[in-house]
Amino acid sequence: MAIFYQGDQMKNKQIHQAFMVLALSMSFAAVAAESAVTDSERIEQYREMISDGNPAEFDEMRGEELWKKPGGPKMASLEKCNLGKGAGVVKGAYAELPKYFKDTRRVQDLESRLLTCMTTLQGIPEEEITAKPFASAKKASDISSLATYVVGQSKGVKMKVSTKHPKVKESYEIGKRIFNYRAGPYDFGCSTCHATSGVRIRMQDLPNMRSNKKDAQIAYTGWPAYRVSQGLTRSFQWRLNDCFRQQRFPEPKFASEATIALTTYLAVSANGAEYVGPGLKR
Amino acid sequence: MGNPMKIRAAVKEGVTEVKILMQHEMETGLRKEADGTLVPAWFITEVKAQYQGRTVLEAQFGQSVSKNPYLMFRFKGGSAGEKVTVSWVDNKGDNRADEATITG
Amino acid sequence: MNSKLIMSIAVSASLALLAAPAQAEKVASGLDAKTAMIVKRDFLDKGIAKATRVNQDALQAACSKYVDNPPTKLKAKLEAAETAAIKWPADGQYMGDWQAGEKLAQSGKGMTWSDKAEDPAGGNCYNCHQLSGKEIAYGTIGPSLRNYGKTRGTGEDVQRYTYGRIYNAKAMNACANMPRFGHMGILTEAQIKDLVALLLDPESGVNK
Amino acid sequence: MSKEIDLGRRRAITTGGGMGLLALFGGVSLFRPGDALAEWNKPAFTSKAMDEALGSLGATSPEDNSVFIQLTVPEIAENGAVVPVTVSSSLTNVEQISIMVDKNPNVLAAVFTIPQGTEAMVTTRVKMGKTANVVALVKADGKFYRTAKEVKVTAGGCGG
Repeated sequence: MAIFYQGDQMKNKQIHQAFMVLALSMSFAAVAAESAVTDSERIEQYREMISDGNPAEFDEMRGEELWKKPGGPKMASLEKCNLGKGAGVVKGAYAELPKYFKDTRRVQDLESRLLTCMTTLQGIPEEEITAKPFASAKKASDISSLATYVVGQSKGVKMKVSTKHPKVKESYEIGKRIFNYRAGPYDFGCSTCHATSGVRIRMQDLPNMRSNKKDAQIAYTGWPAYRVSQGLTRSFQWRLNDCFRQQRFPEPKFASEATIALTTYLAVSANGAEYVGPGLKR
Repeated sequence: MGNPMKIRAAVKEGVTEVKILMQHEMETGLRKEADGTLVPAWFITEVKAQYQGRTVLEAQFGQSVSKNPYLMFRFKGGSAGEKVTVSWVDNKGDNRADEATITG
Repeated sequence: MNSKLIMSIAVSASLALLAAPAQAEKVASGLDAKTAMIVKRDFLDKGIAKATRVNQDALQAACSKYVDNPPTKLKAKLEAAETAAIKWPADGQYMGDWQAGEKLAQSGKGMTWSDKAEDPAGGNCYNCHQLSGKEIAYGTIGPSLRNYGKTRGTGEDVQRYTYGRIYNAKAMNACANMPRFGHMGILTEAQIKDLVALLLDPESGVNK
Repeated sequence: MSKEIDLGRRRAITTGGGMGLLALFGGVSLFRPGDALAEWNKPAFTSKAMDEALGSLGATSPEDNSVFIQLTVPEIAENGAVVPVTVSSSLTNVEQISIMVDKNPNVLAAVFTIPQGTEAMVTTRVKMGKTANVVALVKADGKFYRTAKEVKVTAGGCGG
């Protein structure tokens, strides 16, 4: 259940490690150096090597086009969509989501808000979007590409999700409970893999998102991400969906209150960190 | 026509570094669908990069190059504002050409 | 300041002290109930993963509520119930084929909504444990089981303990991360025996 | 460019048809008939074994040399779908750099022609079906040199 892999953005550590490796292998203690490099460090080295040239950029391009192009039965673009910073404001919007929206009277994450805009502004029936909300090898997903575009516009912006609104506070509290909710044939919860520091599943380091602020920040700000194993850019709703699949849970409804609450919990845990996505993952 | 590429070209101390990311499935022809049918081979076979009408890199690809191919190389010369052009053809005869402006 | 006023301040202060935790508890249990309602509503059938899977048994509910740290008494009670439910092999044999066990240990498949009912479930062992020295891609969520048999011996008591531990890890530790492979019907008796052999057989990669 | 190659290119265009269409739609193509690359080396790219691939590249017995060829690959790849490979060489007059994976169904991954003025260095990414050796083949002054490094391809995630 390797759900969130630790970031690709640990450059300083990388350089330090690379230097160590170099220094050690040049020394007479070359044999000892062999074991000084751990497999986790080798994986970090691999991630560093692929960090340049992220195909997620293509999904950002696709999403931007979709955002600006008139579409749906109403032949409207999404340029009037309010993502929480006013109609049409995309820059920095993702860093403040989830948020409470007065018009829908609920807390919404990015994808549920895009769903609102696509249905209200463009007139696309909700079921048409939610029937297949995730990209597949055969077919791209508009809502997913739109999300990739929007998150890219928060690159370099510090995460600041406010819990001042009581509804957001409540969403956070419910999300925390869902994180710890153990069920299904394997008794798994998110916490099974993501509540201990310094452990890994197979070769992948697992971030502790319950009590390690840095882990939570790195994990959250690296999504959405292009997954090289799938050759697709994956949204945050997809990330949660696939977590639950591997937890042997039934499927969470797309953009449901449960997934938004969990997102709120994780997003708040990442507050203060610079958003660096869309990322590039295994 | 194929999907657009992302090309970045930057000159430093008289050497231009070019990074190219292409959008292509790069199907090996060995992968099977869930129902067992073979997905036909579909991959970029040739890539060419040019600067001022001069070829600065030529590549031939086989099926083993990763999906959304990435290339990085360096050539002597180039100055900010000039263009680098990259094009590819695949085994189905489809192709694509894009250009990028060299940055300083 | 008269004594009456002092008194009333003291009373209200102590009331507040009493009321605060009670109030917090009420809010918390309200949130617990709301969470349960949301989870039951928002998770839907998909493939073999039916919506009813979110319904918790007593152990899952307790581990969730107490964030994997239930009160000592409750923990002991839960462990006793799990222990009592272990179905031991009727033939009294605990060891199977270690090579079949290695294959099971490698597989992380089974019981997700993208698996079919007839797809065999794997043991998921390498996801969390180091086992054979040959496999470098092992997880560390659970302890290393390298040389498990070599260090513990292969006596019947060890065999039985190991079988029980795989059958139901919660019998020893109520909120352990490890699934209850036998108890929940993830693996068959024969498969658990293969895993016992993987851990104990001197020829197994675990002990080489 | 020889006439023969030119003809081969034209044949490909007539049979493929794709490029003709492209011209109609105004696509900018650098692959004009008179300006073709060396023809795609089909025998080399369909080789199932290392020796066969080397033969097709005209490199039957390359000299093993890890001093003049630098091959940078990760020791462990988290996923075989993307394995970064950088090959560079300190040899003079490097004309060609090739990348091979000895256990892939088609061993040859890519062949780069390095013109004068381009550094003898390329980075790309290849697919690997399993743990195998990545081989770098460099042609300089008409002579072939090679070096290899093993990349371990691991099982990633929970494998579900």
